[in-house]
Amino acid sequence: EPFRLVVTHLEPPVVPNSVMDLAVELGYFAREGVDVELVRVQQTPSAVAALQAGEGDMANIGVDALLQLTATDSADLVAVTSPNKSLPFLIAAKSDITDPAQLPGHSFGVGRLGSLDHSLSTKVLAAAGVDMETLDILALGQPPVRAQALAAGHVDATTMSIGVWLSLPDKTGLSVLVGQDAYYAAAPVVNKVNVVPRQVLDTRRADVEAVVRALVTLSRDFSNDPAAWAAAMAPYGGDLSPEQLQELATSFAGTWSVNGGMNADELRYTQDWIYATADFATTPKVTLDQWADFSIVDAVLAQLGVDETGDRPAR
Amino acid sequence: MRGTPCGTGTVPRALSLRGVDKTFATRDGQPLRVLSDITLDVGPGTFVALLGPSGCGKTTVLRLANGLIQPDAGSVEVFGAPARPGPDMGFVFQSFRLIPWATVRANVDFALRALPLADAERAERADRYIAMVGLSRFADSYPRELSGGMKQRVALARAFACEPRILLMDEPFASIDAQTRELMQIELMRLWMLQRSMVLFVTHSVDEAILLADRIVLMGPRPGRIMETLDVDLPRPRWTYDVRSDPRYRTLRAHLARRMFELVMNDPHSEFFGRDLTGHWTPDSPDG
Amino acid sequence: MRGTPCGTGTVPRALSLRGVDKTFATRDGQPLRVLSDITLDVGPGTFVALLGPSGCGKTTVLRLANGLIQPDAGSVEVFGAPARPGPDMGFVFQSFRLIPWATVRANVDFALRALPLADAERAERADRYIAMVGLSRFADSYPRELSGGMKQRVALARAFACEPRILLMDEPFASIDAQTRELMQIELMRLWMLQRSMVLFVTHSVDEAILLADRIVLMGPRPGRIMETLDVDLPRPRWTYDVRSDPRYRTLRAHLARRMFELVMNDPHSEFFGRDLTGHWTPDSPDG
Amino acid sequence: MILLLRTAFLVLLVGLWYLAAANVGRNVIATPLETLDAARRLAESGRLLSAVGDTLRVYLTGFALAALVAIPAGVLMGTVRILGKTLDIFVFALAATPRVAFIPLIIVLLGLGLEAKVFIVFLGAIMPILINTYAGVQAVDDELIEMARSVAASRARIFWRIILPSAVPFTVAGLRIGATIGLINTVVAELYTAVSGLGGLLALFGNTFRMAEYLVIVITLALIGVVVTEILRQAERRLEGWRGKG
Amino acid sequence: MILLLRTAFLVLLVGLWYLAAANVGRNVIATPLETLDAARRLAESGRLLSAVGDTLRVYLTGFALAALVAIPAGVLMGTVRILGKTLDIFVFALAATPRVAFIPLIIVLLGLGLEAKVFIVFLGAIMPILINTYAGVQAVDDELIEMARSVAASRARIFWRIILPSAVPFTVAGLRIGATIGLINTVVAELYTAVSGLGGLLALFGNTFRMAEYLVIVITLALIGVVVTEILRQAERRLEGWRGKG
Ligand SMILES: Nc1ncnc2c1ncn2[C@@H]1O[C@H](COP(=O)(O)OP(=O)(O)OP(=O)(O)O)[C@@H](O)[C@H]1O
Ligand SMILES: Nc1ncnc2c1ncn2[C@@H]1O[C@H](COP(=O)(O)OP(=O)(O)OP(=O)(O)O)[C@@H](O)[C@H]1O
Ligand SMILES: [Mg+2]
Ligand SMILES: [Mg+2]
Repeated sequence: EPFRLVVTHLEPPVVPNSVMDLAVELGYFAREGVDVELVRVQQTPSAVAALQAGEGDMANIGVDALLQLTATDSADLVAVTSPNKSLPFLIAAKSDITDPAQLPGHSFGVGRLGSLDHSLSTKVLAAAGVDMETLDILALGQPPVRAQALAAGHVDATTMSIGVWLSLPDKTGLSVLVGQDAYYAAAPVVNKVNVVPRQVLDTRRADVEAVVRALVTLSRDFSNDPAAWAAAMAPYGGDLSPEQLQELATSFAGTWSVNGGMNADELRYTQDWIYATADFATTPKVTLDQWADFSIVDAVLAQLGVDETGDRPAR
Repeated sequence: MRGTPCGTGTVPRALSLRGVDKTFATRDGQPLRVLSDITLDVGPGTFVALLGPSGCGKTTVLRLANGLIQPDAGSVEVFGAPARPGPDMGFVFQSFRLIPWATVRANVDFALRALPLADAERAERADRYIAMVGLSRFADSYPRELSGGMKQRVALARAFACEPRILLMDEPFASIDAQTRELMQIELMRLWMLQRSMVLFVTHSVDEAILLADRIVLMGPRPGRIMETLDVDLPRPRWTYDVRSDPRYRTLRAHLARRMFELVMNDPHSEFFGRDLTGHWTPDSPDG
Repeated sequence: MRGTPCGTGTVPRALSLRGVDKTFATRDGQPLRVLSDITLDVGPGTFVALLGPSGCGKTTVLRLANGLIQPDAGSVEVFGAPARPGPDMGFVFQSFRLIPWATVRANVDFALRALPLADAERAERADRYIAMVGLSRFADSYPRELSGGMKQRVALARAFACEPRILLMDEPFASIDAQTRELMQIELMRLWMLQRSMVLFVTHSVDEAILLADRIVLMGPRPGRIMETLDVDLPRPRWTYDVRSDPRYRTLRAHLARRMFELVMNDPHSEFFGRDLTGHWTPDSPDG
Repeated sequence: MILLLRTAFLVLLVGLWYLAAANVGRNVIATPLETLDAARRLAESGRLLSAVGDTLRVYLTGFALAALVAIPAGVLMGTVRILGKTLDIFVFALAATPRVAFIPLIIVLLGLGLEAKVFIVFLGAIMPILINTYAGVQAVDDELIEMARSVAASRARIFWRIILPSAVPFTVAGLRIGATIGLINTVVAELYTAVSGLGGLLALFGNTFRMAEYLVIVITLALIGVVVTEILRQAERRLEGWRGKG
Repeated sequence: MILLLRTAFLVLLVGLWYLAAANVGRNVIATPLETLDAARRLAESGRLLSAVGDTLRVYLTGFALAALVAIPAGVLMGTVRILGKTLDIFVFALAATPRVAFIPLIIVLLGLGLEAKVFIVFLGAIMPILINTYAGVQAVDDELIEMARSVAASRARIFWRIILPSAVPFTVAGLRIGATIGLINTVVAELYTAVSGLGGLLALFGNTFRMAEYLVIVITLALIGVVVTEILRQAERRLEGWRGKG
């Protein structure tokens, strides 16, 4: 029986999260003795529903969704690893806005009021000394819609992932206002984790371990040899040239989850931060051990040893 | 025979209406009383003609007899049982009611399906009656490709083909030319004689009524009621001699024409009551 | 008068069909020749009756005359111009063709809209003609609430109300009882005399044709063609004396009945050609 | 009588809902009571009402525009046969293309506001009305048209008194379908352009797994659909009174 | 003749597309040539064909099921009036509720695979067919029904020979609308359950702004819609031949 891994992207994205797809393609899972089948869905809610329907064994979902589900006691899911702790976001704007300080009075696109990207952007802009309240906030929904709206001139700035930014074919009149590094520095939160239902953890523990082991191994290989990632991604880069992919791979240095991506401090910080957002104003409190399980990563690290180049496995 | 005879008489009645009332709801909420206290007993094998001014309720009587609508008061019985549509009753509708998406043959076939016939037998019968009304050449045509009279003949073929024990006919020859009408009358008499069926026949022609019927029922308007019932005591078959020169024929004809004239012109319920007739007009003038 | 008179004659023709052919496409691809070489000239104020067996093409001639369909060959002219529908032509359809979702009044009103009348005048005229056909009580009823004869009278009122110069009437009295029919005939003659309109009148009754027409056109079947044209030389108005005892009437009637008999029974194109008639039958027996 | 049966059926549905809620996980279906509670909360906060207002504005504008364009267009295509035969295949092609596919283009051309949303609703609602009206006009009785021509009725009169009334059952059915699709598209529009109204709330509660609130929105949408189709039924009853079917 | 006019209109459309592509940014519309190129690439890679296959399987199964259920249900509701009057309001309510709202429930009950997708298509396509058939049955000529009763035709014969043929124009229009909505819902299903087929490609190319490929998918969807509605037209031509309208 194959191990079904639910992912919310449709083909390998140009971020480290691609390890899940590439591990299938490059045979890493097979080498660990687990037959992984990728199930592709559009969004986190579909991924959650898939786990509950028994249509998947592990899913890559947003931490905010996991916290909601745990707090309302409506699903028994735990995070076991995070192949890509934070998707690299940036703030793009019209070219005539060259400094965040110019933003007040302009329109700014978010997914919806109170959504994770809204809260992240608030935090990033605050770090740049800009109060989000002084901006004209527009709720625009899906990331591609936000990018379209920016490109069409209907908003002046918005947050998007580096993948969306890179795939925009025509960027005339647009520029990056806050780069991905600055963005992450201002808002160092984990936004996606791989969860499994507790029942799967009990019944297929060996498979879960094998999956995590494969992801960690591949992350280490890419971390050591960025060119390997660029080569593996070549068919999926869209309009990106091999050079650009190579450049990107280099820029991901230090972000690969070489130790399973489970840092208790980061996760706790993330939890506290998410609880400070508007969406969670009335949500019951939870503790880290309710939604995260370190035993899998610990077992994997016991076998593979800890990689000292990054991704500190704090407990 | 269906059911057991009952009612007041001991003789079985083919059709029996007793004290039948019928009122239609109209759109402005005002109920329209259409039939009032209609009582009519017809024995099997009897040919009854129904005569009366336009709108007096003749069609409504036929629909009641077929069990298509129910009376508001009184009873309608066929061979002693409450009237209901069945293959032993045939109805030739005033407005033909052909199925537009069925060919002539399929229209006739549709009616035959209620009979316990084998496929081949049914097909043979449909073709035979289509030939009888002179439409063999048009058996595969659709109703919209037919002339008015041809449509009426399809309706005739459909009813005849069922060879029913009771035939309800609503002005069945109105759209057919005089000669074809005569042919159809002959075919009708043939069928009637052969099968001893009961016929309830609505017509606007006094001549046709006398020529065909054993009994003539004259209806008056608003609400429809039976004014008079007359037996036609002329020898049959009436085709073989010049029936019109028979003095009984002439008396009957004159009487009916005068009564019709009264019903249309002098009855205060008539739509033409008090109509001024410029030009001389005699009540017993021929009916065109 | 519309257009200028033209054609072969110097007298203006109200209606003129010359060498008209008409073929219908049928569903099985076989074309059906319906009219062949119809030539007919009618002067203004003339009353023409069209007589012929069922399905011989009478309705088709009327539709051609109204310009509702176009001939495949030949020409159809009205007052010298190609025929086309207009308020100066009225058509009483064989199948009534009432608008089901319009009341009796609205049905009549619909036809009057093409005339240059003020609203009040139009309403008055509609009501007047509805009264003429005896339906004042039903002016606000919908067609489905009417009997067959009542529907036909609405169709009559609609055509009469337009007071057209040419009236095309397709068996306009077929569904009406004898007395009401007579009343309608009188109204028709009144209108015709008053307005000197031309009437093309399809009927199945030889008597009706002789009673009303100046000229009788006899058509034969398959393809429809004109067999004979007869002038009716009886003094008018024919209501004021017993026209049926006139010897000219008797001769004409017998002739027409014999011709119709031949067309229906002896014409090899007839649907009833060679039909075996059991029972004695005389060609000049009355047409029921 | 009918009311009674309807109520009985409604009770049956709520019963089924209870059962479903009891047997399926809580983050998928809330119980009827939780939903009622959530409805009260949402109503009291005024959030529901303002969302309904936003949604109705978009929905009714788009739907009305669709009806105004689709009915004449359908009649035109049905009467001018050459036009109809040329265009109908493109209409069907357009109808079959997911509206979502046009959203990037719509955003560029109409922005993210009311116009864009109304246009998305319009695009969804127009097709059923157009396709049905077109079919209705083609099914009109030729004999009546011939009668109208014979009394020299103007094109406009034939249109208003013959063609349109005869197509009423088609057009009303088209409006019914259009109304339901228009409402669905309103939600789509509120999700894919600037997020707002009931669609926005649906996304919010769906993404945060607040299923009781989510169901409140779903039921509100269903109720809007019922109200609109009931209004259409009343209109139809008037127009179709002549059939005497009540 | 019609073919010529259609081609002319198509040329006009492509011209407009050129203009639009020239005037709107590259992020939104690719030029016809780029699209053609992308189509060739997609076709050669075999990706388009396999996606079309996936989509068609879901679409045709769901649509066929919808037709099989909706036509009898519509006839039943139209003939058994008490049933129709009780249920129709719920049908309209269900029709007006966005299918998207049911997706979590559908996933839990039917999973992410073929069954769930087919069911979503079924839900979308059933409503127009049902609503139109229901309307068509109510519009049937009472006089014909009376005639059929008078010749003692069985219920089944009245159904097959009177009611159904008389409702054909309604049902075919309903099938047309249902076909288009079914296709749209196929895309929705492919987006919201396990991503696959043309819907999956649409999302992929849309999210990554590969507009030439995106347009290829949009046009493929439109073509599927055209083919299905043309098949329906042929079916209708046979069934409605008696009208003699060609
Ligand atoms: N469905 C109906 N709703 C309301 N009134 C009706 C309905 N059917 C018939 N009527 C009325 O009932 C009366 C009798 O109608 P019916 O058709 O029985 O007359 P009829 O004697 O057959 O007339 P005709 O010789 O003209 O056919 C008429 O006044 C008519 O208006
Ligand atoms: N639309 C049509 N398509 C095909 N054939 C037709 C069409 N209309 C009439 N016909 C045929 O044309 C012939 C003449 O029809 P028409 O209606 O003119 O006859 P008619 O003389 O009026 O007959 P009736 O006295 O029975 O009304 C008939 O054989 C009929 O089948
Ligand atoms: Mg009658
Ligand atoms: Mg005729």
